[in-house]
Amino acid sequence: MPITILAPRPSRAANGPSDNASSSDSDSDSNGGADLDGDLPMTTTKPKPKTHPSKHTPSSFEIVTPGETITSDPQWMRGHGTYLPPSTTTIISSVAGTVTRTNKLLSVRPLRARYTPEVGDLIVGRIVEVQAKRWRVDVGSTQLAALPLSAINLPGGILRKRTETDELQIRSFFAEGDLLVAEVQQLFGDGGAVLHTRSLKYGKLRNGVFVAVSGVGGGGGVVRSRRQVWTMDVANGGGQVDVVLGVNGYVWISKHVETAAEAEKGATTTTGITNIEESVSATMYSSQNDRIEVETMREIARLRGVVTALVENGLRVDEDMVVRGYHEAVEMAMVSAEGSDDIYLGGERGQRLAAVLTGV
Amino acid sequence: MPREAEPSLNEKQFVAQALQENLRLDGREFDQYRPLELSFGDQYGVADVTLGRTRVLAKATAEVTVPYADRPLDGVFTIATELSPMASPSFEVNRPTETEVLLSRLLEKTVRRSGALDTESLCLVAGQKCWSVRVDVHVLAHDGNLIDASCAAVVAALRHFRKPDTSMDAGVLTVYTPAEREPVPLSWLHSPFCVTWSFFGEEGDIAVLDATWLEEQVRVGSCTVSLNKHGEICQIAKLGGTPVDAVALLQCTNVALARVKEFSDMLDAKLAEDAKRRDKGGFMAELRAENDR
Amino acid sequence: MTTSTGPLVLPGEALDPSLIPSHPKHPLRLGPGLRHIPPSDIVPTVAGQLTTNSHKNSLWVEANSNRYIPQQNDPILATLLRTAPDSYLLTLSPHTAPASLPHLAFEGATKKTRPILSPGQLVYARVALANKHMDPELECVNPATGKADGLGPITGPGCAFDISLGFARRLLMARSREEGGVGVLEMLAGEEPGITGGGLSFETAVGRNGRVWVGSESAATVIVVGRALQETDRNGLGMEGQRRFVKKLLREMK
Amino acid sequence: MPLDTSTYNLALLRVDGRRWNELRRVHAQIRTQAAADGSSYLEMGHTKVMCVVTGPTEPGPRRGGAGGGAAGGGGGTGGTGGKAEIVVSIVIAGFSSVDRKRYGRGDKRTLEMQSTVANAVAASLHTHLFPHSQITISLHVLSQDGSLLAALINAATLACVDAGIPMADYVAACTAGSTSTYAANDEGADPLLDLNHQEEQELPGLTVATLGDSDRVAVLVCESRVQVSRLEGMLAVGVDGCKQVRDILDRVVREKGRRMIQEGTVERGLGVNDMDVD
Amino acid sequence: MTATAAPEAALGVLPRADGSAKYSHAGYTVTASVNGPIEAQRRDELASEAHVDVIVRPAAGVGGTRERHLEVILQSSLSQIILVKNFPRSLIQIVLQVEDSPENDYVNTKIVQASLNFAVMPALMQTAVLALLSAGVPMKATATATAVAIARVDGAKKITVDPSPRDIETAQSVHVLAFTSHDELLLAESEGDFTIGEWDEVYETAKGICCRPAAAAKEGMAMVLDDDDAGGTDMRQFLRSTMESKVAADLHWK
Repeated sequence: MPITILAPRPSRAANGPSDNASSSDSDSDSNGGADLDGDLPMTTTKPKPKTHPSKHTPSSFEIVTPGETITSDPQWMRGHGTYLPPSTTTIISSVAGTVTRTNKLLSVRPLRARYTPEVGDLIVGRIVEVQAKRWRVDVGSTQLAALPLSAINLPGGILRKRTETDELQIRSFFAEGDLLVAEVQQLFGDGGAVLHTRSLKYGKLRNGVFVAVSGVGGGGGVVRSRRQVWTMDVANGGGQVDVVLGVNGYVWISKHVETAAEAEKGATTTTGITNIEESVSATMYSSQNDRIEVETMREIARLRGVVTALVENGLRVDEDMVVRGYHEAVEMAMVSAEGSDDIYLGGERGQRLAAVLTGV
Repeated sequence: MPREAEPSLNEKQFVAQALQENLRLDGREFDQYRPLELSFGDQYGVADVTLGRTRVLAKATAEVTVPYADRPLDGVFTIATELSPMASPSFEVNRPTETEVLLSRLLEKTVRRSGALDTESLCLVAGQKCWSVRVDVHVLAHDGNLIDASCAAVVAALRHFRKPDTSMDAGVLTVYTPAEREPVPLSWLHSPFCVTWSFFGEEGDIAVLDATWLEEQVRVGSCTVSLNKHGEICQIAKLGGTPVDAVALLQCTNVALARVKEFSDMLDAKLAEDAKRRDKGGFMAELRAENDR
Repeated sequence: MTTSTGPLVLPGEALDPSLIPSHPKHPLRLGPGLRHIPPSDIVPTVAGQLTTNSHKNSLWVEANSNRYIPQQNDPILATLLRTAPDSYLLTLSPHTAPASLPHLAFEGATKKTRPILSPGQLVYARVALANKHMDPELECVNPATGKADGLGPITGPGCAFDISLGFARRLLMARSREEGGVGVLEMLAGEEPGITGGGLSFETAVGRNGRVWVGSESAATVIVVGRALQETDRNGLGMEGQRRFVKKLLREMK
Repeated sequence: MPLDTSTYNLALLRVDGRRWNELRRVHAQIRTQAAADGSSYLEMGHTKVMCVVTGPTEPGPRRGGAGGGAAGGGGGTGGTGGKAEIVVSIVIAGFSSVDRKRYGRGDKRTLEMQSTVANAVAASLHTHLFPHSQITISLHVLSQDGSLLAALINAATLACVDAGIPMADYVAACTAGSTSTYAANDEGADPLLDLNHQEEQELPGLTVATLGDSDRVAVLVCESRVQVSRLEGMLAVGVDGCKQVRDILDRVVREKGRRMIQEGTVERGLGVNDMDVD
Repeated sequence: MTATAAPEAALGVLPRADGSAKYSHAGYTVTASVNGPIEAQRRDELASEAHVDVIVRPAAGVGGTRERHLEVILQSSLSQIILVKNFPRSLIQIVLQVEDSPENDYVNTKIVQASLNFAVMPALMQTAVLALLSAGVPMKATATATAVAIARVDGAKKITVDPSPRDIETAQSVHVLAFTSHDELLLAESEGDFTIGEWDEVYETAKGICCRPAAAAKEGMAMVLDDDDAGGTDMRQFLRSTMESKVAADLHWK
């Protein structure tokens, strides 16, 4: 029989500041908790009455867990993350998470779950399958999203009608493995999403790196906020860098190029809309990267490091955090030995970064 | 491979609804088996079990081999279950399906691990020679409840089986051919049988015995209980499925015990009958042996 | 009776010319179980009873089997497998390639208004196209009249039962009782004198693919009818046998 | 005479010093793999397993029917099925037991456990919410000391909770045994809770999994010969053990949730009894 | 049990298969199931004809090369008589389960690597044909098969039909021949050493058994032969009468 001797660990206070979601030392904590349970002599003659902490403490620090009754008051309606046992009015939680309330609708937001699409979400996705009239796109959801051929900007003008030739050369727009930024246009009954890229700020992605952070909630992640896409000036002569935070937890960081979107702004005054389209369509679906200077690459990498550090330390990922994080990172690099070339933000450095950010 | 055809929605709904009204498609009671028929082949150790439209053939055989190094005093005993496309085209040769794995595991636990066959008696020369007894289970037709039928077939085949007689004199082992000496039966300790319950309904509160294939496709869970007539549980398997109230499960076990007693009486009767039938045959065999010498 | 039954034939046997009907006007029509080897040989392909109809000048081999092979205009009872972009895919018999039923092949169906069917749904349809090189095509509407003629998705309480193809043919005969020798339905419906407790109310839909649908509000009725049909088919009950079995069933129902 | 029962009769203590109704130390964590959708690590005594859940996801163009039990009820008809298919794979490390046995892919016992775990969690998970998709549960056995199946089920449940897959309730499992041998019909025999390896070898026992703290049994596996009369006692103790295990698992999840809220990674929700105001 | 029993056959013994037959002769008992035409798997799908899949399963032990060999032989010869062109891209699956083979009382058989005796071939062939007929699979012709052994007993040549395992041990050569109902040689497999002359004799003997002109056929199949009679049962007559009873049962309602 395998023998392992576990050194007795002191059970520490539940909420140490450096006590992080995924850091190793947090183990001992839940360990301490469970240790107790394990060692209690449990009488099986009569089952111990189950006590939900929430019963005594109205504190909203508490979460509900699967099978827990939220309310049996018929005035409430059940939302996501809850269910009603057949022929009852008791609303029971089906996930572990926090209860939210909109009017009479009770739902439970899971601590972590895969991304659930909502109309209007800006997402970053990857083409996994090319079909006759549409693409199947991995958006980190429970199902593949669909991008109809009719929902993309075709070269030669948004308003142009889709033709058979387009269907035949569908791969020339997006092929398997291509990354794109798009918006959720509509949802099917079964939760499947339909995307569109019918705007010049959407479309194929080039000139950058892809980072996947887990979905909404748990262990940090991208949260829906007013700005998911921005362009920022980076330090050390890196020029400008675009950051796209897909709501689905897919992130894209790339060298900023004069995008059609900006061209469009000027367009209204100068040239007619149509020949912009021409200029657009030239580059729109190319999978060729432009030349990227070393400085830019380094700063892109640094930004990527910031995002992962945020996630590793269970912090939310939004514009504010990323930008602040980035500047901190630059500072940290300055003081470090290798100077600005030092872009490593893993492990202990990441934690320091996180500490600084949360400290503020 | 062509998947097993799913029953239509209409059928599923109807079966479920009918059960709610205490009705089964073939007009049986919930705890009623289809007519179980058992027949033995011309040779020893061949048992053919039909349960309604389900049909299983089991054949037992024996040969002399070397015992496993780690258990020199035991013989070898194996139960082989391979579902051929004969049962249903959705079964492929040597590509075990879940059904097949679970079936063979159940037989293994019910017959082998429960020590129904005294494997020590199969040992001839410790660590050198022993009998290897093998049962091949052939599912000829699959209309539900393979497990109970197969188990009955295996037990019947083994109890009907005769292995060649042997003798040890001066450390020399002689294995007599059937012509020289009448083969001898195995040393058999107890006869376990499987009884499979199928559960239906939201809460799995409807329990039904000996489900047909259609019923098996609609059921929400099942529980197989293996017992012998002395009231010893050899194995219980409720492998997931809709949760069923613990008390209900206990009742299922008690009903199962009654069924098992019926089965073993039936088997004993059949064996006696068959023995009578071949008494003459055995005598003939002796004669033939004489003539040929 | 213009149909006359000939001897048993086995695949590949030469037919006695005298058995082949010769009609002045009509061309000779070959039914199932026969093939024509040019120039003039007619050879059975299955074992069965050679049957001729001098009136229609037709000739076929009467036999029973279990595996349905789609024939044009056969009414069939199919199970919906899944939905394709512009048609439904249905199974006619287990382990065979699915048949397609266009979304528009329903009564009054248009791009906008087409019946939405879920997987597993039973559909009573007609074989519109059967060709050994293609998967069969079905329709739930009479292309001539645009009417459904009772075809379409099957709804309401009831169950489908498997029967042999031969029995399905007998049920589908215009006068199934006289020609097909199936009386259970009438008996159960109480149209047979001397059978008490009949008068059950139920409806049936017979598919050439060896499936029969029995619909009724009462589950008990459905089961009794279904058992009567299957018993008659599997144990080859004659009229008397059927009568006896039906009586037994009705007694059990009490 | 089984070593275990002999000592037991004297001091009413088991080989490892537990009383008849004591669980071994249960230690569990969730969110052990950052990259996974859901993950857990669970110890029941010296039995240690870890679990990673992927999904629900829609398998890509070429759907490889990965080895393992598909969810029961004739469900798991991938693609066409109206509900998620559950695929379980169990890897038993060679070093997990004393005899460094190699467990091949085709090992029937492992396959059986795979389908058992799959069907057990399928009974609780709301798979109908995820059409066309697949939930992959990978379990790794690091150390074996009895009650393996129970540990696997518990770990799988925790990982599914962590993955945020909706479920009716926890599926919690544990084992129960009896001090009587099958031959003896002694009424005096005591039931035992949570068997370790040694006890499993020597005594009749069974594995039970129940749904939440109801008395409804999802899994009941007995692989040893035992008198019918013993069953009731063992089942009762087992079911009760499951309730204790459920509480332990539940506490693990709550602990995690509370910390995450305090760290601000998750916005606070309403306390449960804020419901009743207004 | 003894190698001299008259052949016996039962059709439709497996309720759920499309066609099935149980056949016992010369101590061999074989059950066959036929399913098809059904959907073929991609890998063995033929564009223009049906793929005939034959699976031989020994009564005990795992099948080995001997079984695979038998399967190949049967597959090629059965594909000859089945109208495969009628069902392109489909599969006709024949599973042959050996239930009983004559035991040699003088040897204790090894089982784990079951190697089926060569002489089981006719039984397999015959069962397959019967099952195909009962499934109503269209065929060009029927077939009959038999086994013949040549032994040298003190110089004198001795031809044995349906040899027992004992005969085969002592025999010089063993031959399996099958003929279609058109008297064409469908299959000829030989083991052991023999002269052309001997083979011709074998051929004549076998043909005598398999293709006895219907006229010469003795009534009924009850006739029993004993070892010395080189004649053997008239297989074709046997086939016919078996089918007659089957068809009669199917069409009892007429």
